Amino acid sequence: MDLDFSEEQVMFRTIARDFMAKECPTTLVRELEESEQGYSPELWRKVAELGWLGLTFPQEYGGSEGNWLDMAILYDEMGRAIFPSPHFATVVLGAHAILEAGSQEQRELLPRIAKGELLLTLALTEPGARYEPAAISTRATPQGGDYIIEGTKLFVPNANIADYLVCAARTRDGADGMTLFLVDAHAPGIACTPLKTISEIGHDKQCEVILQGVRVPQADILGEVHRGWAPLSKVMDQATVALCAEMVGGAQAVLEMSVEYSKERVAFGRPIGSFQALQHKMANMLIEVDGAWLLTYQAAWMLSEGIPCAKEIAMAKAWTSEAYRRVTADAIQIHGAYGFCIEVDTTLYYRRAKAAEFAFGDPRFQRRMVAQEMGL
Amino acid sequence: MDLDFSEEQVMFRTIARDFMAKECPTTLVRELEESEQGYSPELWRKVAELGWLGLTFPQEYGGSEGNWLDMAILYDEMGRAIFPSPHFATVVLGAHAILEAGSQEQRELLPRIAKGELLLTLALTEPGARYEPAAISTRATPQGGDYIIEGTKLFVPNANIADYLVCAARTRDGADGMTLFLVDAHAPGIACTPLKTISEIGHDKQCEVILQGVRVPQADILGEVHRGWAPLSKVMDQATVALCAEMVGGAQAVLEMSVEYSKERVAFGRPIGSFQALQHKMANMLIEVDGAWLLTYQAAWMLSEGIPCAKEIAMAKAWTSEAYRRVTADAIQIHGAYGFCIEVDTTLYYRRAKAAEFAFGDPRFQRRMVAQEMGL
Amino acid sequence: MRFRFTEEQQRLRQEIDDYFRQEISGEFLEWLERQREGSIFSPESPEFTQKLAEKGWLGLQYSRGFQEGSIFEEEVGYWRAPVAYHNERIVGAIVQSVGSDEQKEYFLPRLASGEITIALGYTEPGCGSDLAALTTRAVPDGDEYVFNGQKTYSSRGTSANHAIVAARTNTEVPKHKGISLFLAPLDIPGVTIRPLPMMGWGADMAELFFDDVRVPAFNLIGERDRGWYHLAASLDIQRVRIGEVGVHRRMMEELVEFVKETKIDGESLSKDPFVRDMLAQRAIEVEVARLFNYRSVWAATKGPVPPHYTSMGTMYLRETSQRLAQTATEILGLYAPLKGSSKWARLKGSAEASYRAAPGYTLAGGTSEIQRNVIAQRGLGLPR
Amino acid sequence: MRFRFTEEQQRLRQEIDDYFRQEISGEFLEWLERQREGSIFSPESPEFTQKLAEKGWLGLQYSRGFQEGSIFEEEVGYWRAPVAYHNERIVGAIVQSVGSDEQKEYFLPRLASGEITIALGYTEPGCGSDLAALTTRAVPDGDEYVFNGQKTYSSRGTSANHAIVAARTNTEVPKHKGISLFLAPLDIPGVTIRPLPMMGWGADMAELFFDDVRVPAFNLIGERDRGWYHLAASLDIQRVRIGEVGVHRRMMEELVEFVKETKIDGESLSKDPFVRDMLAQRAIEVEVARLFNYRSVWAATKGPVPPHYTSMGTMYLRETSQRLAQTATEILGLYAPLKGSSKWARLKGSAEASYRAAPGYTLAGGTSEIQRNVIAQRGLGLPR
Repeated sequence: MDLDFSEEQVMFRTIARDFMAKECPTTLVRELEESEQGYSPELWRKVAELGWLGLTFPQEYGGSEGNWLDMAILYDEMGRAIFPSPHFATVVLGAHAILEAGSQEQRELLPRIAKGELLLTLALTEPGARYEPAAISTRATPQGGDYIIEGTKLFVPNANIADYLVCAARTRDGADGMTLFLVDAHAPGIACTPLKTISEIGHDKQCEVILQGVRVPQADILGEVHRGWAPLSKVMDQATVALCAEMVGGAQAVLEMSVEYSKERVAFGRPIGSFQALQHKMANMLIEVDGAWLLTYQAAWMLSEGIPCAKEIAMAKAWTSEAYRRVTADAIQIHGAYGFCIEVDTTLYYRRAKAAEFAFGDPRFQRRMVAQEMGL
Repeated sequence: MDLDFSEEQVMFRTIARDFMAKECPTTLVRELEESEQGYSPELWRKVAELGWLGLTFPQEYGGSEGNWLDMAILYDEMGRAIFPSPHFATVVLGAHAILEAGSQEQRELLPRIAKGELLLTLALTEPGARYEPAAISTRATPQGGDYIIEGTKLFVPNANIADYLVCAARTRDGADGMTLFLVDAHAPGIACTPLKTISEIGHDKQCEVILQGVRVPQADILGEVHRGWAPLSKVMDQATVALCAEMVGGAQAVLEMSVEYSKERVAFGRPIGSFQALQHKMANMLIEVDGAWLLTYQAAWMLSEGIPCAKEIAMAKAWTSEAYRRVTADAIQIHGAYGFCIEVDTTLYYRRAKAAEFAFGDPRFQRRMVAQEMGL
Repeated sequence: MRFRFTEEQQRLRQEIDDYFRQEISGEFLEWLERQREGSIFSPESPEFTQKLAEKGWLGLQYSRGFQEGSIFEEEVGYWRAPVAYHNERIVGAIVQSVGSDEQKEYFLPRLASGEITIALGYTEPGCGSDLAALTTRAVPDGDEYVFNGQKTYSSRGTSANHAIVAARTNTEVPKHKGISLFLAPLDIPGVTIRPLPMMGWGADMAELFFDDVRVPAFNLIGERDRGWYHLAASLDIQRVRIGEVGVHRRMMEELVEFVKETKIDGESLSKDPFVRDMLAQRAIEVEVARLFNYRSVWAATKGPVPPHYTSMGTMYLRETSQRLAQTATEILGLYAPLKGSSKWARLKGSAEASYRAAPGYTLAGGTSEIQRNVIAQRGLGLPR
Repeated sequence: MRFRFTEEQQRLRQEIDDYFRQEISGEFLEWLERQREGSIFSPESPEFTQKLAEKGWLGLQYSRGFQEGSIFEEEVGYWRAPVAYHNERIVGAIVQSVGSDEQKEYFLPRLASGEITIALGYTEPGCGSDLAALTTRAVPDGDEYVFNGQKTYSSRGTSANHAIVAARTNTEVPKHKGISLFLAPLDIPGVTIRPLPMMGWGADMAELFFDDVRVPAFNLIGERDRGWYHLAASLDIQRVRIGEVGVHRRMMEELVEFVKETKIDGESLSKDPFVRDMLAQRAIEVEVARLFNYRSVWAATKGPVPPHYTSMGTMYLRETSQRLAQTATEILGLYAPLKGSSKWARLKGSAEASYRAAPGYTLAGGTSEIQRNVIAQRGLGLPR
């Protein structure tokens, strides 16, 4: 057992944290949440320059060959700062789908992604709202040498600004009939409508994407026909770990805010942090947060090492989404009415935690996965 | 809304509480738990003299025509004192099965029960361990004018001292094929073995009862053939309320013990009851206990008024068994290591709560009933 | 013992229920739903309030009793009727118990008619739960008092025309002994109101600034310097939350309806064992919250309500509201975060709105921590 | 970063595992199960302990490191091996860090060989969690100390041949500054041992009475009057609960096995969605408890362990044990209360035994309340 980061990782974390602190104050987060695009092209350029878009890409595609532990560190820091960007949709979902399943030709998009020139997303979920092959009813029907895609995708992150959609569509019936397509987001027949939701920060900004008679050339199939679920599963596993790391950072941040506030705020002649009820609440929060940290970095480490970790990922997501939800609620309770004002940051994290709870499987779903992995 | 007891009820409660305090110290409870019989014939006589066996019987059968609210008050006090007796098995289960379904002739047993001359019990559950018609596989087969009963009953309270068993047996297949029999507990073919369990106080003392070729005359059918489930359901409803009241009394007692102890016990120079962590724990205990009280007495009142209350009873049992379990565990935590010594009374209540949790349906079962009653 | 209402009370409930069912419908209901969008609070309609006042229902707790008043409030909550009553009830109770005859004559009918509406002016930036630490001054000058100071988290601060203000009238004595209560108009010179939006609570809350505000001495309610005690005595009434009991009842009904109607893969959501179990558990908690609050109502009809009754009632109800909001989101899954204005929204977005509003439930009217202190110290007699 | 053990460590685990699998079987296993009946504790077997000592496994944490020692302890817990190590590890660590060379030479091998077995003599009837309030006196007299006083809740008090005793050697100074630690034999004149049975913990606990007991000065461990600080410094080691991590692992395996094998109405219990959900949730908690404890082990290999690491590890693990016991009873339903000796018992009665033992988990070795204080104050820096 060795729970220390390497020196390089510590340095990377420091750079990331400093960058966020300097470039991404929560005033900006609030502005971007209200904006139509939901991200800052200027910040996006800077992030590209730092090499964070190609962090996990092979060198030949303009990447720095980082692993999922590095990615977790980055997401931890982005979560702490509530960094609003299409990084998750573009890199973790879109680019990694190409890395998992893409042809040599398709991979040529990667350097442009790394440079920040292209935005991607994954159009997976539908009104059925589950992360299972059976829940995909969008159809791709061969016509000439092309496919015609028809269907409605829902809860698609950042589709409103994406250049390409990685779109999951059914090419035949049955569990094993799903194909991934790389679709030009501006192709005729695509209508994208942003959804109003509890949190519209970064990848929480979701869209309805309706595809009507969208023509996609055969060359834009990502991976094998009918065999889309296998690479998609890997992408979802990785995305789940990134999401967990992001939640860990957010949870850690609100815990620190609560501790600081309760040391300073005085009531009944004492700092409120000296009251045992609040001390024990914060002790519980630390257990939630440290548990989330350990489970998440364990999963990230296993991903990095190529060790099978479906159970560990499901454990991490189940625990971490509950932890994030509870810790953000507790933080408001500790801050009192002040922490409940919409202009105070605690409310940003609270709303974000609710969005993250359901993304890529809620705790009940994850526990179902855990049970399955336990042989039940 | 009126949550006051009547003057008579207050008086009855006082008498019951004083009697228990005087006649049933916990030293006696521990003795009786270790004894083979599990009850004190001497105390039983006294209870009979007080009229508590016939409390709810019609006057013509030696009863005092009390209602289920009166019964709840009695059980509340018995629970508080952990009164070890076969009252539950004999009166609530046995006698009330006769009252619900018995013929004029069978009811002639009631005066003898009221006088304390006869002990009864209900032989319902089996190794299938559920409170549902389908879980009854003991068979009663007609032979000549009699029935022959074959099967194994499990978790039968106080069967080792009972004179009669009210035995549920299948007379035909399907949900509607259960018949109640009044069986002489000493009839040939009956073998009764007490079970070693976490609590063997009073009706927690359970037995295995094996019936092999037990011959029962037709005249000893209780109610109609095949139609035993309806009266049995009523008996189970009533028994559940009595059990809840008993738990309420026990929970109230351990809460009071905890409050007293924490006022007196000093640590770090202060009574431990002044520490906020313990104050909040006890505040939560009060919510559990008062919630249990309100739900239980509501159900008892509705039973008394003849208002349908399947939902309210299920709610009371679900809440009260969880409350009792948690409150007894909390009481030990508050008492510290002292409260965990087997000679200290907190452990008696703690063990008892676990037995009560599963009797007549555990919380999950009860919530299933609630959901059903909600139209789900 | 009787766990139900008398027949007469049940007739009253039926009458109110029928009235709301008829009135809160059609275009009016649509208007209400538009107004409520994104917030858990019903809007207020002065016209509608006036109608209820004419029916005599706003003053029910004085004319017929606290149980009857509570029945009305439960129905208001259930029907999400556009009428506020909570602050008026608190102030009415204080005027009733410690006001002069002239004050009763002036204020009570106007409170009952909805002519006077009330914001709460208790806490201040430096106080939080430690209310007695307040510093807003009220200095006598002729037959007026001159106010200077700031109030915060004033509920209905943006809409009411009066505020009940706790101000310091004596600085020479211990903090609890120098506070007085005023029923101050808000439309007078020197008062500045700044909205203080809380998450999911709309623009109801405000900060109130008093800058040499002159309030007639007539508006001092009760004894000078005894305001803390008047306030404490009224807490039993303040913390009875029967209206929210009605809100719970409605939410449960809507959730049950929703899971019965909604199918996943052809199977009704109501067949999902976890959905059934969660809803049953919430139903039990809602029932306990209802009983705790009606216990307080019952106690109020007999004399002073034990303080821990209302602390238990408020706190348990509010924590149940939070669990209910969480359960609603769990049932909706990926749909939960959608706001009511979205075409894909389920349950008109009420899960999202409730979840956003939920943290405030255990802050407003006393934090859960303070309530548990009260339960332990006043209810169980544990040492401070 | 590495969340797994090195290959060498894994080989060690495999070796231990193989040994236990082979040795703890057949008649010996049956004997063990008879001994354990009704208690959660494994018996101790001096012969078996001797075998392990010969393999060098009892002193692993000194010979090879804390991670290796922990691997051994996890396997002991998993296999319910009849060997105690916890108190010996604590005392060994204290001797190791503050003992004289002579003391190390005398005590360490005897602790590692199981020749000296240890009871804890810390708390007293008047102390509870406030350990520093202890009043047992140790007065120097020549090259001996004379003990008078009483210890309580002494774990292994009925079976060990020595006790680590905290006694007051100076009454003139503040309470924390006048305590010394002794490693006292228990088979000497003046010592009276009275068993103090705890629910479900068998007869392990005792009260120890000292009546003019004379202990050689050689047995004073560390500096006189600095015992409190020696003890505090050893808490990081005391509170690492890797053995119980192994116990959890075994319980989870047995529960999973049980629900897969058990059918109700022809349907395996493992298909019940609530059973699956509960077991998955417990598995997650068990995993977090494991990680917390191994984090402490890892920290110990680098330097002093942050006190809140071990408080979190102990407390979260123990509360998980309680939930695990509860879950086991919920799965068994009406069968849960049956003791292991009953022919109808399921899981050899382990659910009943664990549930009875469960309250002690969050009392022994520091109550959950004290642990949360430590986490808040030492881990988060909150003011006292």
